[in-house]
Amino acid sequence: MKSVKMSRRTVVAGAAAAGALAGASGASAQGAANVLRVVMHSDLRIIDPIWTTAYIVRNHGYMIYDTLFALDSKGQVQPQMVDRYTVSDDKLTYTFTLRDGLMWHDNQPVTTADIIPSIRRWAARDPLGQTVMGFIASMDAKDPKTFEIKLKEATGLLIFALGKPSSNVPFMMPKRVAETDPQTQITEFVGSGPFMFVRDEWRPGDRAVYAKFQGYRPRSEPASGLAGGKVAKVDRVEWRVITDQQQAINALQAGEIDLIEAPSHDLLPLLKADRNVKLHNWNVLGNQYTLRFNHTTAPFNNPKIRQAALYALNQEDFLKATIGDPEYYKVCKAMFVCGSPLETLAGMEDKLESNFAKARQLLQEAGYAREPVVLLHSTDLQVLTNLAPVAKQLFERAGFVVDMQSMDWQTVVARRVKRDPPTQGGWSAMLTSWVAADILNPVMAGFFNASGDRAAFGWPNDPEIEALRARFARAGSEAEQKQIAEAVQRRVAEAPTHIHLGQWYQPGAHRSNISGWLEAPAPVFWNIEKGRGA
Amino acid sequence: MISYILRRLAATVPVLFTVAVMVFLMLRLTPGDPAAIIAGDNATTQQILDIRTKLGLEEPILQQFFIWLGSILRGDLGESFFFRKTVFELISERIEPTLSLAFLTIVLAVVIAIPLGVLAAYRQGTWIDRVVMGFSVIGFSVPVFVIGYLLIYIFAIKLGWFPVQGYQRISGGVFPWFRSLVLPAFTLSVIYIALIARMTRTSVLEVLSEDYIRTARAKGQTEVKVLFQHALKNAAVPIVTVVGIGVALLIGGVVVTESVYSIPGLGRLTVDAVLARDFPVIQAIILAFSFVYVLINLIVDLSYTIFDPRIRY
Amino acid sequence: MTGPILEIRNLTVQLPKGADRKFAVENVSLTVNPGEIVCVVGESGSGKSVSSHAVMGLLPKGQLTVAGGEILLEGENVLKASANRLRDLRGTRMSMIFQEPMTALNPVVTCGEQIDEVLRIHTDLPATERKEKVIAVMESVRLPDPIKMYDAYPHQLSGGQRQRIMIAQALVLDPALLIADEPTTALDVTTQAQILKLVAEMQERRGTGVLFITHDFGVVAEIAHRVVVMQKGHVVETGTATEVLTNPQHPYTKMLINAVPTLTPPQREDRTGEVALETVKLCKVYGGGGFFQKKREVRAAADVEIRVRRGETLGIVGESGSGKSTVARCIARLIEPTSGGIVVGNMDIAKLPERQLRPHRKHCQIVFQDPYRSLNPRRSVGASIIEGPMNFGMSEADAVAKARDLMKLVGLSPDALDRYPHQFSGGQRQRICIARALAMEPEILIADEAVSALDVSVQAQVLDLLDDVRKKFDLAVLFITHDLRVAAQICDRIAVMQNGVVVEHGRTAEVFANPQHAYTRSLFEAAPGRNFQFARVA
Amino acid sequence: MTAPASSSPVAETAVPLPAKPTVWRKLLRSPNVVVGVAIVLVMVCIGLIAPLIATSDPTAINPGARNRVPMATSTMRMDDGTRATVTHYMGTDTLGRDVFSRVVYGARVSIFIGISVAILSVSIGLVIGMAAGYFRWLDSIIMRIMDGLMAIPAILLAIAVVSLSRAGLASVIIAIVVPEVPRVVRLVRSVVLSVREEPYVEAAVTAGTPTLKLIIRHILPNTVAPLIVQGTFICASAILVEAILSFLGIGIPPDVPTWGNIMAEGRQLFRIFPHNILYPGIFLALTVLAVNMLGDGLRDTLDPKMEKRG
Repeated sequence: MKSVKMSRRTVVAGAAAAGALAGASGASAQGAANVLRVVMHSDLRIIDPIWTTAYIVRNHGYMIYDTLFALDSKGQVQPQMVDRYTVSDDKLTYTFTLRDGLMWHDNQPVTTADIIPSIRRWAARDPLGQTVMGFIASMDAKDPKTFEIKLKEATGLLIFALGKPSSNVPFMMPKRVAETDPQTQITEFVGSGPFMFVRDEWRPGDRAVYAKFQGYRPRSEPASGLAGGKVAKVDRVEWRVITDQQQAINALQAGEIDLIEAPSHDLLPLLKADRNVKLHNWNVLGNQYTLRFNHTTAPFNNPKIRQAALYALNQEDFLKATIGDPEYYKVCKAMFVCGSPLETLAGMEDKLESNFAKARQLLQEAGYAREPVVLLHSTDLQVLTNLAPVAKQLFERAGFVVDMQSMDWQTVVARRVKRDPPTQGGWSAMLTSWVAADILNPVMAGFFNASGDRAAFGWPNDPEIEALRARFARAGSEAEQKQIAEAVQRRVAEAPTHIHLGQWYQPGAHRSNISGWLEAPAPVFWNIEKGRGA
Repeated sequence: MISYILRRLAATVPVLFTVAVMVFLMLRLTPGDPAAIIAGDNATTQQILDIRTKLGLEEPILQQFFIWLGSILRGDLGESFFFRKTVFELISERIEPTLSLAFLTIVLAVVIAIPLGVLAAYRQGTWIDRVVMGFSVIGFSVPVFVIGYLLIYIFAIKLGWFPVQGYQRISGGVFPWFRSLVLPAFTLSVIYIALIARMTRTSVLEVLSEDYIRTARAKGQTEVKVLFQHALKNAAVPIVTVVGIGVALLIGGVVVTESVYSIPGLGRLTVDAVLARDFPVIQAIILAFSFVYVLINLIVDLSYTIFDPRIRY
Repeated sequence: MTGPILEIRNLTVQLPKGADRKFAVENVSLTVNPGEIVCVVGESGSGKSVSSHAVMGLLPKGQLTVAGGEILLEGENVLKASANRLRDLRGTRMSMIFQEPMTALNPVVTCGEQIDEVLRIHTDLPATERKEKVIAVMESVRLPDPIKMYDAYPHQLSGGQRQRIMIAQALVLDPALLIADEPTTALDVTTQAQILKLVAEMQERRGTGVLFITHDFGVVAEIAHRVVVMQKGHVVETGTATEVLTNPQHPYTKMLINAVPTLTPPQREDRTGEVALETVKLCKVYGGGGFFQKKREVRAAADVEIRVRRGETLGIVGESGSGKSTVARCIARLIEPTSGGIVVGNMDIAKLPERQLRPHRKHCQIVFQDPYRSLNPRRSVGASIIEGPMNFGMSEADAVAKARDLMKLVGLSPDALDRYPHQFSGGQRQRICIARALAMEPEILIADEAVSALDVSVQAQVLDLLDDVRKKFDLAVLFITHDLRVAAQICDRIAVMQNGVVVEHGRTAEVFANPQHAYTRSLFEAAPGRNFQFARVA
Repeated sequence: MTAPASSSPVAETAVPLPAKPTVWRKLLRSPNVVVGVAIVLVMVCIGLIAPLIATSDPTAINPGARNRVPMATSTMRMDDGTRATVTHYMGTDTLGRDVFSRVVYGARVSIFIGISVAILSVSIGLVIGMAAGYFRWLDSIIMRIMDGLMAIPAILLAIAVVSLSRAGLASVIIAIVVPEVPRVVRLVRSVVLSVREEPYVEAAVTAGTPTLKLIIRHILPNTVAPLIVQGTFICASAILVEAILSFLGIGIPPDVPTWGNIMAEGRQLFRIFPHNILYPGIFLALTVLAVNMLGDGLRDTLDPKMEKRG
């Protein structure tokens, strides 16, 4: 047994070495062997990562675009395209210098003239971007390599925002592209990232193909998270669409593909049993299930009733029902994610324990008139399908009247932005999942935006939370941020904007001849090597 | 003949028009909002409204219809809401797998089913008959996807004879193309084998009771030749018809089979498009399928003349 | 060679269980000698076809089984022969032609090939020789332009030509025995005459023995050397044609022969009742119009002018496609005439829309040819009879009472009213149809080939019935038929139709005495057994 | 002018005087019918007495007991806090729902869908078909529309219709009915066209029977046999289509147990937990098989061709 392990390890090592050589030389000597065939969690249809927040498009962005700053594996923001930057003593003036050798895929040099419109376009759409924009007085290019951002008042968010790891990521695009109206999709796909998008091989519903960009100049540091040197070690990456989870697994085991971003949890036992396949938890921060209220209509326009829900639910049931294997979920009452700097239990101690008695009592006090909770149930996304039924059962046992309506995810997405009363195609509650990296603090996490009509669907209106978020944006020190975050969480425990239903982890799966998959909030394909055999 | 074809083609116009109207209305009344889907998960209401206007979804329905109809007549199928591609591009790059699958399925079905049917008819009432008919009934009764999974499990996973999924373009060599289609085609053909075998049996049975069969026997003709020279040719018309009808069914079956074997064909394009409310794509595909259907019927009718000299147009 | 070609000894064939009797044929014996035409005569159910099929070994498997006796073909017992041996005999030593040449020929194979097939099966001649042989035999059966006809499909030929093809394919290998199963029944008289002539001629020239199955004594008189009369599966009488036809012994034979209507109509005085029905330039054109190209028009009836008085029977005589039925259906307004007038009483109903037409429908009733399809199988005959009267407001009780009377009138038990059509024989059904028609108390009764589908004996009875009711209710009867004998028997006047036109019109006696029009004459020429005086025995 | 002696010697010898065996006796003689009816009845009974034989609430989820193999046991938290132990004869699904109970209740919905689709499409098709067949002027209009409907592939039409309204029993039934209707219409129409030429219909016309009576008395009955046959086949295919719609994720809401749903949900785990797809699959196949056999049997016995000559 042991000897087997040994021998396999040595094989892999050898393969890795070979791969490394090939990758370094960039030669496609190994031909097909150097093509990485991947099944992503969904199909790439839209390809403007600024225009949409869909995660698949974000992943596409990381393939072909580069960022000014990036989050490393320790959650620290590191310069990426930026070589170095200075901050004036009054913390109001930032001066950035781009590193040498940055090239667009059309072999034009990257200049500050490209950078500034890129930031503007991103900031026009991203919530965090909008907040930060509120602080920015001006952005000016000093010369092709250096540019300067002046703030109205100090904020700790600027650098963090520019290194925002997940949707929407501030990707840098060429000037002509970046100047596209934010409301319109871009039509040209030239980036400066380690891979190039092979447009004429892109067949939506079938495959998207990326080729190594020979002109990419990686940073010298070793790759870490989204930061460090982005060394492409395969010539081609093909995103294959296999809609049927079972079939994706079959294909991986049959060696027809090399890697699955998000295999269904229930099928993991199959993969664990297969010595040619390895599992890899690439997103260490994981994800967070979330229940979103519609604050504009009964019953959830009443904070007490929302709190009753908070008492009625418990994370374990949701996690069991969807993930099942405790190895891949974690009960976590911290809204800003367990294992993150802002982790706290504040206000949540007695909540999320399925305390139906308490819930009933609150409903009574709130004078709940048995208005039905219209619960949107999406039936076609594996990781979400089982959430709504659990919520329904828990709600009902707490005395809610629940009308669960099943539909495909696309319809949910369409329904949840409708503000009509539930009787006329509106809704009361829906369930979704966030990538932990998107919700690390109250400003970036969209669901905390409580600015009423301007807030995301659900439209919470809570001046207190808004005040706290404003303060957070200005907060200088970690400590101050932490203290505000706790305040926010306490407030939410009283008048929930949404309910966090626990953290879960999505291991990826790959053939054992694949190595070098980085741990990061998003799946990235630089640094991945493909050895021979297996 | 020619004028008949012309007349038939002319007759398809109202049909396709009805289809167009029905499909268009159906889609415009669906609750799903493509704009919201395009905008993505964290989009605000305003962003979605902007997109709706961009897609022309804010126009009055009637206007939308005529705009669309106009462009169709100009041969322009419009552009997908999602993919930065024209519907025409999308369909044309998806058509090969579907055609291949359909073609192979029908060939397979015909080759297997007709001899079975004739045999069953000739041995009517014997165990052979019952076995064939039994199989055909079962063929009707098991959902396509179940058959698919079973075949995959046995022939792809356990035996490893065929790939689990995916489609190899014919440009990449006939053998890999064929190999990638064997399982899907067989999965899909089961129901047609059943269908065609039954029809062959019934119509051959009918023919066998005809006088000219007796005449042939009275000439001293052997049974085999009586069956295949006299009976089958006369039984051909209904068989051809059912094969034609089969094609209509086929289109439905393709949808499922393609998603089981993740074959990037029109079937899956349709499902994706419907789930995504990609109106232009759905409309175009359904129209296309309908046109194919009508065309097939015409071809079937014309093929009658080959099998039966009495039929002239 | 000497000795009979075919000898059937005590043949007994069993019927499937549940049939009305145990045996299809029982102890049937008959012989066919070289160069002899033996006619087997009998009505439906007599088992004449069964015997012939038994000879060919073509009895439907499982349904009919030979229970005893032997069939010797040139001394060889075909009942004992193996399947292969039987196949060899068929087409070479014995062959068969059938009633309906349209269905007996494979519609999707050219005529030539179908004859050729026999050669391919039984000889190994090269294609060229085979073709010559086929052409030769086609010529010998008087087919025009055989080379062209070789590649023609059956549906492109006339009924007569098709039957000739059948005969050609039966005789191409000069079999010793030819079995002809009602070969002319489906054909028009004129064609029938030609085919009969051909058969006789062939048989003479080639010395073939012919077993000729028929139900028509006219035909028998035409060609038979010897006659075998069958009834309910038994041979009741055999003898030479002249013996049997002029001096029948067995009562059944006598009955059959008496039932054959004569061709010499009885003298009748003119009817003087008022005119009940009159058509004026009645035309019916099928087809026409068309979307891209003009469809070819068919003038099924052109300027037809007929007049029928109360108490009078007008016969419309003609071959298939002569348009006689079209006229009938126009008058009954089952189809709308293209032009012209139909005066019933003093009212032109030619163009009346259905709504206004309905009250007039009762005046004119029709009896159809096929007794099996003219009664709704799902409704009791009573229901079918009372339907009409009740449509015109008669109470159910009265209607039923009337129905009972009518059943008596047509010679059926009134208690049979609540039985269903399938429980009656063809003749009985025709009677019921007549009762149904009479229930409407019509002035005009149209009989559209009303007796053509019936056996002679039954035919005679129904004809009598029709004549009785005509007298009783002073009906104007329009009698459509293709059978001159029948026409001669009951029609006061006849109108002869050809291709939609009335070519001759006059008192039956006169028309029969000296037909004016060539076509009429040819009809008489063709009538089988016309110059044969059947015995009239009590 | 064809004469009596029909080409088959059998017809000649058998004069149809004895009363023919009643349809019922004929049906009882057909093994297809007997077996088919038997199985269908069993299934219907299962559906009817589902509450009695189900071991637990088919919609009660139990995250603690997901994907249990057949015959496994689990304990359920009742509302009153007590705990009950259940044996899962067919295991549990990904939500810990008892597959056996779901299958048993599924019989209800699936069969209901089958039957109601059959009845609806047949009766709608009958009315339209009659109109088209009897009234020339309506014919062309109706048939054009029917052609249009027919030209749209059934599944696509169904998909579209389901997404038309909120996924639910009603919309699924409609979705399956709509494509079936034109087929029924065509059948009825053809029957009407052929029957209206029958002499006994013409006789009724000359007897001055009013159109409506004519249709009901003389034409309608001829459509019954073929429609019953067609109906059974529609019923069978409806049950299947429901399954396929569920498979494509646009069927009846998943919490409603139908065989299709159970299979569709179970299909992802086909390789590890085949029971999720196996058991409902068997029930479904068996039922459809039975209904199809029934249809075959009915066709062989009720076939109008047999019917015409006594």
